Amino acid sequence: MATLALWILLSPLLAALITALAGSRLGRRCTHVLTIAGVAVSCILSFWILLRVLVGAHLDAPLYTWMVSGGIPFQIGFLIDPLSALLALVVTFVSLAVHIYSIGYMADDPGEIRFFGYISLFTFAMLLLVLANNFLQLFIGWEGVGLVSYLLIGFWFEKPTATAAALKAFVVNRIGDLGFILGIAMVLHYTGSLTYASVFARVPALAGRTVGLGFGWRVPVLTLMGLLLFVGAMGKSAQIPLHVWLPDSMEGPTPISALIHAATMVTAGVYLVARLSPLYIHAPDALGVILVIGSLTAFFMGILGVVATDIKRVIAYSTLSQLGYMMAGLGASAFAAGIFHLVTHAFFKALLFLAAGSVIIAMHHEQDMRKMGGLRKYLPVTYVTFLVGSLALVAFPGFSGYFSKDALIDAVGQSPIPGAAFAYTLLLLSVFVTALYTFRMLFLVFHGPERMGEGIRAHLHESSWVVTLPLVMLAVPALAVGWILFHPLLGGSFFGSSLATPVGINPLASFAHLSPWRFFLAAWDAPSFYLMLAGLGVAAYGYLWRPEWPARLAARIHPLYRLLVQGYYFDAFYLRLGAPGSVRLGRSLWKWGDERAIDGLGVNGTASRIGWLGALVRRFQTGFLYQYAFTMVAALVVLVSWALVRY
Amino acid sequence: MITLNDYLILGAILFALGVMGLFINRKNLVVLLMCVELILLAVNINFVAFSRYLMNREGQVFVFFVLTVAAAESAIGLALLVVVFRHRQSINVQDLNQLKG
Amino acid sequence: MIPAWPWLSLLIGFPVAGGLVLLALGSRAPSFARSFALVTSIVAFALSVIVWIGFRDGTASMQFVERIGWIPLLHANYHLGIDGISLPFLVLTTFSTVLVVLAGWRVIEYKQAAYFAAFLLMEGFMNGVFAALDGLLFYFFWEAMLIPMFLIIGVWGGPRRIYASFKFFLYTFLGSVLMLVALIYLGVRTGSYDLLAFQRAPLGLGTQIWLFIAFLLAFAVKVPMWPVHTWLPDAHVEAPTGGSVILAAIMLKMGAYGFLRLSLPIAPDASRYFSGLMVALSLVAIVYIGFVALVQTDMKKLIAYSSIVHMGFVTLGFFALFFMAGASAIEAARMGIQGGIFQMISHGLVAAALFLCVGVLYDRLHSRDIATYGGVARSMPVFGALFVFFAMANVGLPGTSGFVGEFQVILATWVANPWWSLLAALNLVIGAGFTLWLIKRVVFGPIVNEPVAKLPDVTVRERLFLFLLVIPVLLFGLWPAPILDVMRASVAHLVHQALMSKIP
Amino acid sequence: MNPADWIEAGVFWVFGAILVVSAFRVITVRHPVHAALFLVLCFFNTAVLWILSGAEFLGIILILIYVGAVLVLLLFVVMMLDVEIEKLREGFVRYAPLGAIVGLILALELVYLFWAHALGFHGLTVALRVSARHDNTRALGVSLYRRDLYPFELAGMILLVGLIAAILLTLRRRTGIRNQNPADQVRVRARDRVRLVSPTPPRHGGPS
Amino acid sequence: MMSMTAIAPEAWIAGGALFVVLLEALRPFVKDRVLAWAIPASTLVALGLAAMTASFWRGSSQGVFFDGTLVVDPLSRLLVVAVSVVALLVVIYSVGDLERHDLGHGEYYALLLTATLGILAIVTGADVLVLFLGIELLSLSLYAMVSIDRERAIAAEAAMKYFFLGAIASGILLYGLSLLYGLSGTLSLVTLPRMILGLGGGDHLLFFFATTFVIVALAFKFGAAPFHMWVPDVYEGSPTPITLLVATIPELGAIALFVRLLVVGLHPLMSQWAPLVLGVAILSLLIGNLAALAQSNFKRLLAYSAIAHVGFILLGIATGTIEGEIAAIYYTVIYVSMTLLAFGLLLALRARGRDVESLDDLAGLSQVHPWWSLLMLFAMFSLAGVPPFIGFWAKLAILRALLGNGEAWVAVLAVVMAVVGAFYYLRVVKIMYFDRIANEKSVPAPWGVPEIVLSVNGCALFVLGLMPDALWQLCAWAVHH
Repeated sequence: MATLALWILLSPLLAALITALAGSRLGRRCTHVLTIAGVAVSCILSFWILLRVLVGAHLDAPLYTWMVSGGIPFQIGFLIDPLSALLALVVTFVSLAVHIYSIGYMADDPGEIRFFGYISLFTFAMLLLVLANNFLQLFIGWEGVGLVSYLLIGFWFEKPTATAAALKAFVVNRIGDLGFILGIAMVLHYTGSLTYASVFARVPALAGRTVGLGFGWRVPVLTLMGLLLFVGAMGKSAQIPLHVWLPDSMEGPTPISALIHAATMVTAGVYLVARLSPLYIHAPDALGVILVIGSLTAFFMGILGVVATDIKRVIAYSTLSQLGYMMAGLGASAFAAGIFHLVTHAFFKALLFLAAGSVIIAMHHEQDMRKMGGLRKYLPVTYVTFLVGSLALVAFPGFSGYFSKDALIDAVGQSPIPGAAFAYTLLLLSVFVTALYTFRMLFLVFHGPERMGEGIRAHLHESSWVVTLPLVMLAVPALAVGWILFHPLLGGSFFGSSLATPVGINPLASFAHLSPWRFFLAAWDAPSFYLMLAGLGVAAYGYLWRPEWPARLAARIHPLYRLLVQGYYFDAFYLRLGAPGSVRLGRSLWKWGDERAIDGLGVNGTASRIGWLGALVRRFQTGFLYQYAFTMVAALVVLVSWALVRY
Repeated sequence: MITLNDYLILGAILFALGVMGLFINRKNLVVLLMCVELILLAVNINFVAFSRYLMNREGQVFVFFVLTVAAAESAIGLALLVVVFRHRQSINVQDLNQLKG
Repeated sequence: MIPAWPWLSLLIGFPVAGGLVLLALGSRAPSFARSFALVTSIVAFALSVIVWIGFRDGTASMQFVERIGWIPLLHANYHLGIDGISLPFLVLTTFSTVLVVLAGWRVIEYKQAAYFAAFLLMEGFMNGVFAALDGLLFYFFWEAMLIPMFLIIGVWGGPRRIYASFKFFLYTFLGSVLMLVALIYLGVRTGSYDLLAFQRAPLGLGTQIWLFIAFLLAFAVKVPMWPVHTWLPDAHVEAPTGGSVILAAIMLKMGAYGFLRLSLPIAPDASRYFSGLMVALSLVAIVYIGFVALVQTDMKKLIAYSSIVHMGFVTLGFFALFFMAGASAIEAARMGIQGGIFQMISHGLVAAALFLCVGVLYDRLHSRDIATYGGVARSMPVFGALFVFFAMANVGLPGTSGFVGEFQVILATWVANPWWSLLAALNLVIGAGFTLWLIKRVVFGPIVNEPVAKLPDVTVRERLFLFLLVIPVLLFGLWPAPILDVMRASVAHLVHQALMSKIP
Repeated sequence: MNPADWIEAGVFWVFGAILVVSAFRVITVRHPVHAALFLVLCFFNTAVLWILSGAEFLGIILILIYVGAVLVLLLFVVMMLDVEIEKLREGFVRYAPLGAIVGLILALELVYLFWAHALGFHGLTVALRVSARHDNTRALGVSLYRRDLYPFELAGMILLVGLIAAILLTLRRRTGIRNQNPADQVRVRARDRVRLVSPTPPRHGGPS
Repeated sequence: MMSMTAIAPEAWIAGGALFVVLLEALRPFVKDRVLAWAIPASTLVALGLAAMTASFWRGSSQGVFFDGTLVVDPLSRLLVVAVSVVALLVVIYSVGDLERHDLGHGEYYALLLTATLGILAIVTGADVLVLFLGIELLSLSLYAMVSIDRERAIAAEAAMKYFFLGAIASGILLYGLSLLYGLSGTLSLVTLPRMILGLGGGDHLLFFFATTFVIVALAFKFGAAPFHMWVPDVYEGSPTPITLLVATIPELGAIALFVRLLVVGLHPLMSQWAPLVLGVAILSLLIGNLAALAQSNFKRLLAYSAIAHVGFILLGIATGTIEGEIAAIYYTVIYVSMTLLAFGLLLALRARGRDVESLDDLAGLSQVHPWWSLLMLFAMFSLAGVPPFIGFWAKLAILRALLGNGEAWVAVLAVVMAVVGAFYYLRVVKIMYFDRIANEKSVPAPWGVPEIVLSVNGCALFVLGLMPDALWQLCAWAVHH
């Protein structure tokens, strides 16, 4: 099975390498075939492995020794268990869909070949991350996906906004990585290993130990470790306050938004926390933080979706919100629910993005929803799939999102983790918000009056099959996957030991014997369903029946509206204070520290002072004989006097 | 009663006068030359006095050589004086300050 | 098994001889001169590879030892030998020289033969520094190296080359002469100049402190550590591309190498005494200089400052070990030092590559100003890709060699003090900031002006030397074990020495 | 104290006093010729003191050779150069008082040294008597030709140097004046008459 | 005839001087061209014979000759050979330039030989009297030589200053010697230490005074601060061949004086003179290096550099140890070889149509005369004390002596001043290599003996730098035995 796993990794990597080295010579077609074949092989193998895992296969083996440092071997290896196998399949499947979709979406882009190289490389890096059996490899993959994300956000590198967004994404992610790498350092320090298995084996022994952070401040080791690692997850999974890069990442091509910034990479943080569940169950404080941050993200980022006008930005905020859900689920120690939502979200969010991409293509790269409307009849396939995605997103009963999200909310409600009640409230409110922005988007784009220009309307038509096929490919799981996976995932039999069961109360316990059908029926009893309906109603009122109403509302609550439009001024804070502050600090250190103090006073100052002394000594040589003689005799007298005194 | 110290003090006074002369009279190169002669004279007085005190002839021999050297030195000094005078039409010490710094 | 030839002497003598031949040749046959230089540098590289092949891992003792009486009066010997710490640097030196020759192939027009001769001489001297086991011999090579570098900056440098060359020479010279005083003191005290004997000699704390200060001045300037780093940006900016490459790849390493060879083993107690200061300076270098790098408008200056940051990691890795406690202290200490050494090697490759990249641009537009460029990726796609690659290595992206050293140092430093680890890890953010901001402004964005639009992409020659660097950067990023294996035993020995008190 | 001592003391004090006074005059008189004459007086007095100390030969050659040759030469040069004395004397000198003070300090220190601190010498009389059998000149001669042969030869070289130097520096080779050299005239060749020279650039810093 | 064997080198040189004078006297009767060839040739022969007899013939005879006035020991053998060889090189380097400026008459050669003889007297003198006569022979010859070019006004000025200061220094020296004589009753360097020890180790105020006077005079002869004032003026004022002479051979004499008179003769008084010498040395280091920074005349720059180097040499003497003595001699020999090269190059460049006095005259030299500028670079880096050149080892020897004597702070000061000094040497290199002068063509001049010797001289700095031991051993041998 190790060979299979290796080939899962290698086939996209090889495709990427060949594309990078020889892509321009191979041509577009060849590149398409090559990369799609690469990821398809990967996908099929992932499926095969998942099947093998279902029958109990398990692999945790090193591939090679990366280095031995300080007596500790750092290895590259695979861990194939239900969690990684499932994620691998999701990644490769979405990636495959996006590959196919991109043939159409990127058809007339000069950088098309480069694009395919990148996404194949991304697939490789993501799989490296997912299949890792140790922190090091996880981190390598982690940074690898970050790199590709950077490259793809800045894919249209001639657009200053795109390169700025790319830079921002990388740097903000790096802030998360800062915590992550410190977390890894801590893990290594306390467990002496970076391999999951041995780390987890030693974790229970660490419970109750504390670490001193100076100034008499001691914190539990596992809490700190968990928090540091979570900082990494916050960066990658765009949790408040490190979320600012994700909306900007929409500067990249839409397939990328679907693949990287919705379905896979941003969920790496969720995967990380889930993967480390054996650690987190011993650090309830850390889980509490995760829970609170996750729910805050879910709620507040969702609200931003309500005011956004760019179709992709709405989906991006929605992604943020959903990531918050996942995190909250994990924080409630309902790890399986978090992963479940990750999986369903991967499908329906990718679907939404791709469908939005289809809209954007049709609209000739117009992304402002205020210039759309009534597209339903021009883009039937897109509309239907988009609708499926939307319903899944708002957790309409029966759609995949329903199963995962409502189960997740349920679990949070039952969680004993501190802060769970607060989180539960926020998550419920988010349901309303989710429905509001989702239907707002749906109505603005596909319903209502046609607000686009005449030139665009004339050319509106459904996209080609390479675009619609992936939509359908994704719509099916968006619809069905909830039914299929609900029981195995939440019932507990699927993940086995790959996700830890919390010590004490298990918030998922009630799902153990719940069938999807029963859960579907239970929708009518849950408050979330009515909140969702309320959202739908408000959206319908504001965007179908009384289109002038939202504007008036916005005018009335102008300060609040501005706050939302500005994304709570996070960006303003970072861009006005963070970045310029660093620049100003750097400049003053440079000009005052380096140039004035060290060079000016120290180096050149010394030099010029020595030069001044030289000139002084030189002036002493006046050229007059009597002065020379005087100096001699005076020196003689001084020496003689000194001798006299000394004697 | 004349002691060695009397001679030495005499020599010391002459030596100091010679040195002082360098500065008091420092404009005229010829007088500078004479001051040097004074210094040498002081030295010679020392040597002769020591020679007598030690009953040792080496001091006198030394004086002999000092006189020889002083003669040669004077010759060269005067010759240089002539050369300088030819260049500057002056033997003023203050005129010798092209080289400095 | 390779024959028992005086390989190290060959490594020193061969390039020097080649340099002398070139000097003698003068300006007679420029095209022959460069071919000759290339062949010489390649042969030297091959020699170093042979040494690598013949090197036995797993022992901390010196290998390829040569020892001939040199100055019997002083009991100084022509004593060469390498261990796992010096071996990688030898190879790095010879490798960099090949690159430098390639980089100067067409670009240098003024006195080409002399240019190559200077580099070959320097190569020999640098090999000498890494191979010397005699204090005087070490110093001899250490200083001799300054002359060609001074000339390289001064003769082939940029507009402010005179200021830069003088600053370079006098700064480093001042540092080194104090080291000389320390070495002579040790020589007088132990009766020989054998570095290994120095390492064994028991010394009181007071003596060690003075020795350490003297060494520190020499090495801190060379590394360079804050606050004696200001020569570096000037030297780098004004030096020709080849000069910058050697400065970054090898010269800076000498200082750190000196810490390993002299400071730590000879004055371990003083090292402990000063370790707080050293760590503080390292952290200042990482954070302070990181911010300074952020605001540079000159590409070379930016990379130069980034070098200081990276060298901060090196010194941090070397000196954090005195603060480690607990069961994993020894392991962490080894990891820190290994990380530091690996960081040096990686930085040697990456900084060299970045300087070569800047050189490629400079050769075309004769400007190092960031504002001159923008949108280079459009006109020079291959170059853009390579530049981004090396920038990523500079950022310390896993999978490139730049990651390995930083990773180990951060991991090891945690054991000493988590807060230091945090400060060091800040470079993840700041480093990414200044490097990628550079990339954003130079490589990406719209094409800013007509000259940039007309830039021709990298030539075959440029491709050659850049790809020559891609290979090790990637290889050692994906599989750093070979280098670490070579040095493991020596590092373990070094840690042992550093932690043992020498106070009699 | 016997009369001989008295005589000796008297001679020493008288001639010593004159010596000091005339030495003082040497450095203070306005005219260099006067200074030279005072210097001659100094030498005469010194010669007397030397003879008193039993160094007859030196005393005599001091007058015969030194005064007779060297100082006369000095006087000769002073008069020959015909310098404007007044110009040399005018103006106040910055270093003069300082120089005088330094000289004074030196004098005081030396006198103090010999007066108070010369422990080994204090109170010792100059004891050597001039005896009839003692021949100062002969003794010196023996010394010079035996023990001090090598220095003597060196002194000869010094005089040679003085000779060469004086000639080198003062002998004018007037290129403008035609000196007949019969030997040259006889041996002259065509290529000696016409020499092709390449112009040398003017040398730095050499006026006149 | 042991004495005659012993004095052979001096005899050759004295004979040479007389012979040259004789030849010069024949000028009206002999063709100029013959003399222009014969006079230097006989000078060279005399010097060569002196060197050879000193190194070979004298080997068999060691001891004291001429009733204790002349000593033949390893030190004198080494220095006699060195002086003769250096004088030989001086002649070889200068001959062309002298010819061009019509200074190459017998007077120059005669005075050069007498100056050499003076140094030999210093080197081999075992008696204070001989030392004094040697000093005077040397000094008087130099006074005359400095103003050998009578057309050169600054030369006359320099000679005048040199003369007066030298005369005062002689007076001071003699006064000190008279006190020494009076105290110890002897002038012989062999008996002097014994006599001083007999007087209770010289713990006497008069000894203080005497040594102070002697040191002042010796420091003057060596050109050490604050008795250095003549050095820059003489270096600058003299015609370059004379500067070459003044800067090289007398240094060998000066070190011999220090060794013979202070280190050996006044050894019991070491505790008294060592601090004085140290003070003078430090002051020389400071003044020499600092003043050199601001110079624009190359010869003047080298003059201040000479003062700084003298400071270094005196540091070795000031330690009072054998080690320091060896180091000082070693340093001096090396310093002289470097100075020879530097001034020799100036002369060679003048031969190539570049009149070099000011530093700016060297601008862009590397483009026009790559080889000469490379050699000049050797000289400069060697003077700065940078390996791989021999100048480094000279400094190392001194530092070693200092540290061996526990004077670490002095060592640190010395190296710091060496760094300051490096600045102006680098400046010379900078002017030659970094400043570019367009439109200047190389003036090809035929390669002759001087050029070859000069090249060997330059390469020797490098080769000796690689193998510094032999010369060092030689110096050690000269002192130890």
